[in-house]
Amino acid sequence: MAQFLQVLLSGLSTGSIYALAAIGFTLVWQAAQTVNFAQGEFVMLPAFFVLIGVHWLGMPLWLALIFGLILSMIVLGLLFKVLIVEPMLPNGGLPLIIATMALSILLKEGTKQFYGAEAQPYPGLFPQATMTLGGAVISVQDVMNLLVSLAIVVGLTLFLNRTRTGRCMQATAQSPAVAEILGVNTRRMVLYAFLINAALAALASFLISPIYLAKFSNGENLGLIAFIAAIIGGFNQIRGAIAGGLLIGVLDNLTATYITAEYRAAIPLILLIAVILWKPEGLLGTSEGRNV
Amino acid sequence: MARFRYPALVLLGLAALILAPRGEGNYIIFIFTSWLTYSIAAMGLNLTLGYSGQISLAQASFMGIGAYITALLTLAGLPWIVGMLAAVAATFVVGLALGFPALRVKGHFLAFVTLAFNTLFFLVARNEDWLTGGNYGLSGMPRPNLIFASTMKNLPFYYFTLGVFVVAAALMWWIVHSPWGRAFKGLRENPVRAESLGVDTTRLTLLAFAIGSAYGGLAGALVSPLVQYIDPGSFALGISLKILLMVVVGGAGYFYGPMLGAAIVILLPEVLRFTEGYYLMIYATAVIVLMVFSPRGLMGLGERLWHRLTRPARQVRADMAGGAQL
Amino acid sequence: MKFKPFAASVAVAAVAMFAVGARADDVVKLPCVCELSGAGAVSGTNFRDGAHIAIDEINAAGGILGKKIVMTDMDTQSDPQTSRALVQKAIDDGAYAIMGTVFSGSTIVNMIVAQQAGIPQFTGAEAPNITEKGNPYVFRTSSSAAKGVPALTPYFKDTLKASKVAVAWVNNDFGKGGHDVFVSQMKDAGIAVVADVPSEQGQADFSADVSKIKAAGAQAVFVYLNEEEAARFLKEAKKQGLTVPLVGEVTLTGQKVIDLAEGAAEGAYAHVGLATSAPLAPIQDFVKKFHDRYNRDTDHNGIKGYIGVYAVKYATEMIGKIDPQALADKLHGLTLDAAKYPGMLLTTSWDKTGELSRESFMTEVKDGKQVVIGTVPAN
Amino acid sequence: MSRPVLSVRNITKSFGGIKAVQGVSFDVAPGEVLGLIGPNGSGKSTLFNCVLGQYRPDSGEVLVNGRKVGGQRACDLNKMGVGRTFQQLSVFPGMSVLDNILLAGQEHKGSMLSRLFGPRDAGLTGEAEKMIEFFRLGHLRDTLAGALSYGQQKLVDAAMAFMAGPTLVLLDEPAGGVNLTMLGALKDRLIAYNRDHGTSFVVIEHNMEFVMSLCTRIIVLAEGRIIAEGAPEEVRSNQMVIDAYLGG
Repeated sequence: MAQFLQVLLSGLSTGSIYALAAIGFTLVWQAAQTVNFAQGEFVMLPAFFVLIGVHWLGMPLWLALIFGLILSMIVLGLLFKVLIVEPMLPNGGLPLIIATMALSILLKEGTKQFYGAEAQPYPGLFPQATMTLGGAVISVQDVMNLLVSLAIVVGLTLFLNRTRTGRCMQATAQSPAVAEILGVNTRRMVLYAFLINAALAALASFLISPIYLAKFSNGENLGLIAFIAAIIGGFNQIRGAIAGGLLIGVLDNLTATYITAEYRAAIPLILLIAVILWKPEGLLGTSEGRNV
Repeated sequence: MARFRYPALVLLGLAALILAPRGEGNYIIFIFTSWLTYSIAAMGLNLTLGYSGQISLAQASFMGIGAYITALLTLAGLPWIVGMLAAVAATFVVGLALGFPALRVKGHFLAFVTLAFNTLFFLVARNEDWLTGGNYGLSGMPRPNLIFASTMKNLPFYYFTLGVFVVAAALMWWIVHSPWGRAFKGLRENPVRAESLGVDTTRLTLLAFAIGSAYGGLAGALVSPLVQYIDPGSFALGISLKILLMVVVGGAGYFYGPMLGAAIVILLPEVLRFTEGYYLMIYATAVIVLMVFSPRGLMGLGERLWHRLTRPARQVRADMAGGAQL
Repeated sequence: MKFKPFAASVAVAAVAMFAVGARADDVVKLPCVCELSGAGAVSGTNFRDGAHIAIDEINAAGGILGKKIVMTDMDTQSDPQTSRALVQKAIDDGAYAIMGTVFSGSTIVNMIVAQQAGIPQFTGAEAPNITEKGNPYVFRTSSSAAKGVPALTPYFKDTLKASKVAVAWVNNDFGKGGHDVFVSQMKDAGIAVVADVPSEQGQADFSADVSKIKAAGAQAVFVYLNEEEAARFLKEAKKQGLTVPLVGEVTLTGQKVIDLAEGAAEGAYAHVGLATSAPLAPIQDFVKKFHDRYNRDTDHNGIKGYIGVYAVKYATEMIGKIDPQALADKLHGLTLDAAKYPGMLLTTSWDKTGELSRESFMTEVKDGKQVVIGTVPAN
Repeated sequence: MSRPVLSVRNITKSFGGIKAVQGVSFDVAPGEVLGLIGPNGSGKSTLFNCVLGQYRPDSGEVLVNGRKVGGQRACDLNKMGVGRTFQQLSVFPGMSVLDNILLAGQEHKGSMLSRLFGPRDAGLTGEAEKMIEFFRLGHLRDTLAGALSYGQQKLVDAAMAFMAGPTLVLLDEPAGGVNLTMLGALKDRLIAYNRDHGTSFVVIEHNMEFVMSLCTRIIVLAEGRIIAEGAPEEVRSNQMVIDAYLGG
């Protein structure tokens, strides 16, 4: 039982970070029908911005985090939209998929060239203390990861549902043409989606890098898991993405503990195929936003 | 004269392929052989993606299935041709099965299903070491022994691969220029309309996957004796993305697109080698720029440039026509 | 500013090409085929940089038999098929011997090419099967897992007196190699492996792995993971309060792992064939040289590249001519005494299969440093 | 009288609580051009989709040349001799006009396997060229369909529907969005085709002028029922029809 609780709680903590990456992915998908194959690298890179702030520019950690967040929003939000997505939207889906794949190579190789190929220790945001709960050991970091992620999701949901800007963003996502007629500045709303995605990726990066360690190749796994989480949960739903992320985090650990470690990576994939074939709107998704 | 120009160009290209490795070192010959092999795999994906509009991120896994089958059979002492036929048949059947999701979902969702399939293949190849050798892979596959020559040396193996390539390309040419090719394009352009005109889009979608996958299997059957070592990592998702890149960079839906794309993807690292660690960055940037300016790849770019070169004459006529009306 | 290194490398490449073209006969070509990008980039880059230090030293002292050594760097992108093509290219370009590759999966492929051409190859790979194929041209620059892991058996059996052990390994060719040797060693020693836990390369969450080991009641754990994964494993083990001895081979007590694990590596043990922390003057001199030149610390791969180049120099000067076949013949059964041949750093011998043997160390992490706690004699 | 090409018998179809079509019956004789009109929401589209086998009616049946429709895939229905056009533009934009027309005919030639090994045009070039000429598109034979004007694409769409020699063609708003000049050309060609080949048409259309001059008989639907039926001039003067359209 203690073991079950242990892997469950750890899975929730890791899953909450997957969820952050998955939510950003979902937002960009809704705003611009863009499947971002570089999403993993978007989570890898901000940690390096922080390291640059700390080690090269001599900033204190809090300032470096802000620096990393802003730089992420500029590079991964604004520039990504203006330089890559926008010029390519008229060309249809496939070229954009290819371009984001190329972007992922570019970000990975660029990080390696300019910061180095080795994994870097990354400062944790929370004390390394642990506590015991029903025989399971949980670290403060685990708990805080989960809480921060949930807080971000709740905040984002409130923003999207309760503020004018948030509702305009949702309208834009559902029907850009109608939103345009209603006087919504859709271009700006799409930009917001990209900025929020970049910010979420940065936060995911800050939370996961103390565990994952900062390394140029970190995005390879993360990006894939973000996709899977987003699709399993529901492509058009924020709560779907968080459910998908948590589910994968937990499922991965339970599989490895009780069923098979060799095939632990297979379970999310099989789930992914099953969901796409039998419930493409996702486990929590609603069918009207489905785009098959 | 014009009707002889195309066959003449093809013959010229063939002659170039025959003469290319003359006097070259082993490395260049290996690169050429590798290019031919990947061209076959990319040609298959081009049928699925470029002609029929069904995205697949699993082409490397079909190469893998083909390579493992060929390796196991040739290591068991059977001739290469048997391994190759088994590989093509097996990948045809598996491709047919992978086509079923395409009947339900399209676009990005299909991309993810095929992506998942590729990774599952990797996991099976790695974990089932009683069959596949697991992480250690399989090695020491014999190269095919032809009646007139052994292909143990690199140059004969190049010509052997070239022979297979020419046959595969000719078959593909036949398919895409037959009524099937027209129906595949119809499936890509407007599946609903195609169905209403009597095109059995279900069967066609499955066939697009099956034939495309069989080409992947054929390429795998060549990789096995070429590298004489296969392991799961050689057929991981990254390789599928590489083949996809070949097709799109070359020009999806153009017959010569995948060959051009494979040449770029395989040869560019050689050309850019002097830039050391920067070449992947240069390469990635080039791909992004290409996708912005010519989403139809290099063939599309070439076509546009060709039109621009030949258009001035037409433009003059159009202007004159306008003037006459005024 | 960003593009300065680029411009510089273009210039260097151009000069190098010119130099090679101009005086092809006056130089000894020792191409380095290794992992400069992709998953193996860290190891490959250290291997190459270590080799370059040796080359510059040797060239400054007059080269090999009066000829300068030229090393071309060839990037395999950590891909076996590319590595095979590059070894072919290196041979086509007239390589005297080949340095690399570091990845076992690549070496197992490309060594066939070097074998066919009869060119000696100095690999940094540690998988046991490389020297089990009867290839007379492949030579190790560090001993294989097949030699390293058995050195740990007495430690588990006699020092720790364990009857139940666990093994945590990364499920790729590197990890599988170590795992297989370890499991068969434990079987021979009569020790039960109660938890056999493979993990994925790049895995983030090791809670399942550690909890399984904890639940199985192992008295000691053999950790055979890459550096980042080892660090994550150690952190998780510390978190879950896994207090049994954690024992590794080579990586577990490396400085990189110590830095990454942020204190969680304290008390970990490892057998290290080539420790950058070995308390021996030649090794410490090398580590300092490396740091001074590249402004970063090397791992044991830097030493591998360094001694590989020196092995070529010493053996070639013994045979007195540039002859790949003679070089390979000479190296089999050769022992190079570090006292007489300082470039080897440690006394090193090769057997008939190209397997290497030299003194090795038991190390422990104390106060955030790798400390040698014992020496294992050459075997 | 010969067997009707299309027989709609007592079709009822509802969605949720809304009855879209209620007990509609009619026949289409060989060579007849039937217009199906009615205000928005009158059930035209639902009826159309029942005939095409896209919807399964709650009760009643549809017979094409005496064979029951329902559950077939669109391609099989096409092989039963039913051609159709679409409300939206429905050509293959990246293929030449000739290839569009060839594709429309080739699936009716031989088996799938024989098509692979047979001639590249499935032996249809002559026939296709005749069809292209018939629709006055000869000068555009090798132009990509996507590069044609809207009206020209409508002509290609119609030509494709005829290429397999169907006995019944369903035209879904053929006049929608077509300019006046083109509209005349389209009507002229449709009438000519009907005269030459005796193919039956069922036309759904909003453009009264177009329907009245094209059709030989008209059925008016309102609220899922047939409220009037007859020759164009009869329907035109029927008070119920006028009321239905004016919302009376």
